Amino acid sequence: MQRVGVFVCWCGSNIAGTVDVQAVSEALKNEPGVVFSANYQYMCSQAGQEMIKTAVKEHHLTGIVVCSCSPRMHEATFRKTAVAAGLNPYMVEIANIREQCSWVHKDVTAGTEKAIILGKAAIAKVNLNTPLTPGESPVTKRALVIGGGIAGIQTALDIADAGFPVDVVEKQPTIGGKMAQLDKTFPTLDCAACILTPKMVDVAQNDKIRIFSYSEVTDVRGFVGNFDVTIKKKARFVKEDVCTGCGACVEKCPMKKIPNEFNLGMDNRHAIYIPFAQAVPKVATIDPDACNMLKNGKCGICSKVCAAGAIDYKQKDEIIEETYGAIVVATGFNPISMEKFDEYAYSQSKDVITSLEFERLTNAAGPTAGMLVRPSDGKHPHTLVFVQCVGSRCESCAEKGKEYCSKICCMYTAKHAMLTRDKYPDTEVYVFYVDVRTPGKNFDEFYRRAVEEYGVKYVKGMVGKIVPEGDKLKVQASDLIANKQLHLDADLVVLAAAIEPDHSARPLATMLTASMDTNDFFTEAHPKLRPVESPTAGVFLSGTCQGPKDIPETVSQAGAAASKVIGLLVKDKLTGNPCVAIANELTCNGCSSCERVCPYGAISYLDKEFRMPDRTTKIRRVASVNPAVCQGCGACTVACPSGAMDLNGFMNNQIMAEVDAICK
Amino acid sequence: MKHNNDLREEILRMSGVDTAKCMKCGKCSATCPAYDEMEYHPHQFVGMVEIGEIEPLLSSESLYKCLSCFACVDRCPRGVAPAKVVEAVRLTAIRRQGANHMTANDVPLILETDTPPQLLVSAFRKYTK
Amino acid sequence: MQKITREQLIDQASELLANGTVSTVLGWGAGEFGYDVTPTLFKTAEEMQNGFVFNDFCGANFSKYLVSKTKTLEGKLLVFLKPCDTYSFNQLLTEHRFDREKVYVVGIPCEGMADIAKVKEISGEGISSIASDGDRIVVTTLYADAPVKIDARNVLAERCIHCKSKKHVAYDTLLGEEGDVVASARFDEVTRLESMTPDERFAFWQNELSKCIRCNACRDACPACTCETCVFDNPKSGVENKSPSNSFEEQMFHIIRAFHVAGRCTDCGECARVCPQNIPLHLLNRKFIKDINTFYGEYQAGAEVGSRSPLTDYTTEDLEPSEIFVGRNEHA
Amino acid sequence: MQVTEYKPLIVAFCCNWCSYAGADLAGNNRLAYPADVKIIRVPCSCRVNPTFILRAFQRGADGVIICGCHPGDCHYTSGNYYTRRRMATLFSMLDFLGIERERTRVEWVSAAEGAKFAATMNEFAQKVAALGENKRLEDLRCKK
Repeated sequence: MQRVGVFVCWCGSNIAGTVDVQAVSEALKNEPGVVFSANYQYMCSQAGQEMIKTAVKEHHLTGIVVCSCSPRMHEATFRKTAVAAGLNPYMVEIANIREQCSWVHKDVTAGTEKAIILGKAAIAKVNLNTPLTPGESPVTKRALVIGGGIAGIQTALDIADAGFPVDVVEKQPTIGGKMAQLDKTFPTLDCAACILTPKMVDVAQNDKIRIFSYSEVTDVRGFVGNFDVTIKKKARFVKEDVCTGCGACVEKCPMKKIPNEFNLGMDNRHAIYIPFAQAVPKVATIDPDACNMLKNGKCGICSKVCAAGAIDYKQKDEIIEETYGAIVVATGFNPISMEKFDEYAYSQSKDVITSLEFERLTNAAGPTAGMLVRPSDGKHPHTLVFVQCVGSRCESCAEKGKEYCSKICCMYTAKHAMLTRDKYPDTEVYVFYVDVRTPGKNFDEFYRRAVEEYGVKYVKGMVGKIVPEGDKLKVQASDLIANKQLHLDADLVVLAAAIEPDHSARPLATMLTASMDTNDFFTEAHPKLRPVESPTAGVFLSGTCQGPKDIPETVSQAGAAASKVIGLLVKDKLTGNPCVAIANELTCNGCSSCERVCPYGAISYLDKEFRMPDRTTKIRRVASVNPAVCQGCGACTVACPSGAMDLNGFMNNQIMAEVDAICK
Repeated sequence: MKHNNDLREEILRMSGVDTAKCMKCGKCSATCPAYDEMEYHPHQFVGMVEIGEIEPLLSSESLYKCLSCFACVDRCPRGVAPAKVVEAVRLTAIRRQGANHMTANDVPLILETDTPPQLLVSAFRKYTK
Repeated sequence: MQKITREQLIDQASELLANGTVSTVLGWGAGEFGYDVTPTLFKTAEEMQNGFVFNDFCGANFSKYLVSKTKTLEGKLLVFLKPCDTYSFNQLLTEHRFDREKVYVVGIPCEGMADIAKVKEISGEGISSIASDGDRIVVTTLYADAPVKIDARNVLAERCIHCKSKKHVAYDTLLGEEGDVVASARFDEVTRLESMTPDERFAFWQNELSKCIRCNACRDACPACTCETCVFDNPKSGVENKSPSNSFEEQMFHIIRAFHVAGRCTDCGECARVCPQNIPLHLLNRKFIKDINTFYGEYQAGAEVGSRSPLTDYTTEDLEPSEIFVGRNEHA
Repeated sequence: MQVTEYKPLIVAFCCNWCSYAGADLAGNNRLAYPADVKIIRVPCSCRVNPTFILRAFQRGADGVIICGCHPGDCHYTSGNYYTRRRMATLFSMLDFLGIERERTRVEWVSAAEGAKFAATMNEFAQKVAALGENKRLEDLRCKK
């Protein structure tokens, strides 16, 4: 039996004005377990807390009930008092007789009556309280960054800078991501390679950072502080530590008609390839689907020309298992497919291209060495039409577009238009827009410069259809301001395709038990106050995996994610919340209902041997809760048909005791 | 400024279109093959119905220039369906005149082997109700 | 009335026993009377010849027995499952209640089982023998001079009249022809109750539940009630009660029982079949099934292994609890 | 106001993060509601087991209301979605048994909605008071 002390607070006149505190403490004196009951002007004051401590000592109290303000206000205070008096902090219950009684009721009789009932409920609960100790778990001081684009790079550099080891997993043969494909960057027009490649080199040279390129995360287990991650390092058939990146193999490879992914298929690469000159790691990779040697054992030229002896046709996928304290998701984005937008003739004409293809077309390291020419005939285009919002803000066409604004298109289209006019003053450049959205430092000024200084023709209206005719593209569009339908003969059309999260994000979210929205963007723990954390503890978000972002925004979020990771990794131990679910192995059926409703993936199952009364043993599947992952919502307790799942601090019998006390 | 709220409500109900969804991109008008024939263009139908300015539409020849090809319905990124708005305004005009311009019996008389069936269907849709 | 014969089942089982595929057969055995067929374990073909029964009273759903039997038996257990039983079988697999590898399922077609209460209504009490003869059931009683012949279709169990599926959703061997999921009017009675006034409904259930003697047969026969320890037997659950001490505890039992199996109940009808008081308990389960289908889309528990029960699932667009009565056809 | 009006007993389960805070806010703003309403704090509305509700009725409650965060705002991301399904099916079942619908309710109250909390409690208490004493849940088995 508990020895309970009841402490009724007057809160000056806040409570005492409507509740007869003397009557309350008198009435509660005779409740089961109560050995001491008193009231005082300000329970939360120094003197009030001393009174509690003294009573605990003098009356050997094992539980405390404070009838006072909301537990949201002073539960923490009184828990500290309990600890100071030598009690477990979870042996304290609060009866909220201020916010939920004296302040909302005017009648003293009714208020007093209710306060007594609320006190009884708290006493009934505290009688069933047990001391709780928060679990502690160690923190592995290493972080994993999934994705090696600018988001992943920046996060990794910042974490490494604080002295923690970081592994970066990138599924392509090189880090760099989408930014490596870009030409210039708005609004300052510095070249992407000039600002990105030094960072890539920093990553490569940082002794705290390991790069797993051409690799994928295949399994994640564990929880915050201790994620056990399996990484598959795909065979690239080149020894990474031996290859010097000289490129002799690439030059001699006879298979040279493989569409080059890095240039979005606008030119070809060899079966053995280095994606681009500044690739990190600068190591060749053999495409197993294209290489003759790997397909049918004939060729082997690359092996012969490699002075370093780096080629290894027998290389196998490598499985790496590592433990991490924190995981940062930086899986990035892709432009959506334009195949389904029949009206824009993307599949019919080579001269209808996406903006990312335009980037490669104008990039000095691109397929045309930066010469802006038509992909179809290599001729210089005179009339260019840029179409914005292709697939963005598309509500009716879920099967081909996206409902959201892709955010970056307005600015890069202004950039493309401006650069075209700058380099080729003989061109006519039209931009068809729905709205021009340019919030951001120096962004609107940039867009206005395109119009005012460079003579880009911005037309308010959408393009309705594009029909290839001869060597022209017949563009039919609206000019809503002039209230005219325009018919243009264009040489090149550039579509500002909506962007979507990378397809690897969805399976990764499942592995991480991190939640996603309907568009497959990762959800943040709080949209305003915790924007770089996922609801799953220890998983952080960086870059466009969380939503469309431009480079400055991505870099700032990457830094923010890094600082959250650092904040976690500096801790030696994590202290949990002891109010977590607990499974009773004896009554658990192992039916998985609880696992299905757990938002955190905190429940797993194990086959456990039980000794039966007849001395036989029986192996049963039973649930086990990871207290470091459980957040204590209690969804599992109701899903459990056998009542085997319960929640510390809010046990079934405690809540029912409260119900009984209130309804008695 | 809402001119004729009752009529507006009726047209919205008849067409089943939510004009508030329109983001004023003009893709409907950009895609319209009858654009140059029309005094008021598809996006204007949506916009004018939205603000209740419907009388000018009712008296405009544009009503009968719409081919009901539904290209605008197909292309609209917001699912607004301008052709259905045009259709509803047209219906309103026809109802006011109190008669159908075409009955099923008229169809065989104008039926020619090389008439595209789609034309007949859309003409029938346009001039009946 | 059954198209499949006792001999066919014995042959199939004997073969599997002989070739070592299975070590034991879970089948129907004779009870005290011809109609109270009892689940029985058979180890040999001979035992089956002597004790195995297959007739129009073999309603028992064996899937639940697999939970305990597979834990103790050596080798594989052969079990005969009717189409409706296979749904329970799958549901139990979904809940990891037994090891699929330890079971060999012989799917058998079912033409519907007879309800002994309905038979007795025609024949009267004192049945001394009962046998199937084609489409008829021949009953001899102590009090009648001549055997009574009853058309088996007239005494079909309620759950069989509203059979939801002739299709086996799980089996290793199938005897006879595979059937289909059939359109049934199983929710009609629920709909009829829904269309009553609350007062009428209250009176209906007051009448029905007042018959309950808390024998727990409904729970004990239910294939969804396989808890290691039932909350009603567990002093720590807070709702423990072996026998009701007041009227409220009685309905609490039935509401909690139905809620515990909601989303997992395959509508096999065992609860109503075994109720000695003939309380239409299946209506409570069907009400949950009907609501789940209406609110969250069609769901048949056990149709496939691993499916997620609608009550452990959600969509962000779900109906609000305040909206469930909107547009319901009834007297308010 | 009727003098003989029945004083009902109402149990309100409030989730710690939104509705309990909403109730506190009602207090801070001194928004009155009947003292018949007694609040039990739970971490999340999904902690409310149907058994608790039946237990409350068994012990003499006249109405039970469950308050949680608005859908989409759950502190635990999805708890209240489960609540929504569980309570919808439970309430429909109680109605099926002939129990008065107005005795049970789910309301989403955010931490900012003190006024909504008070208004909801006033309205709910009024409805339950009009129904009078909870007899049906106790009487279901006893044939008259």
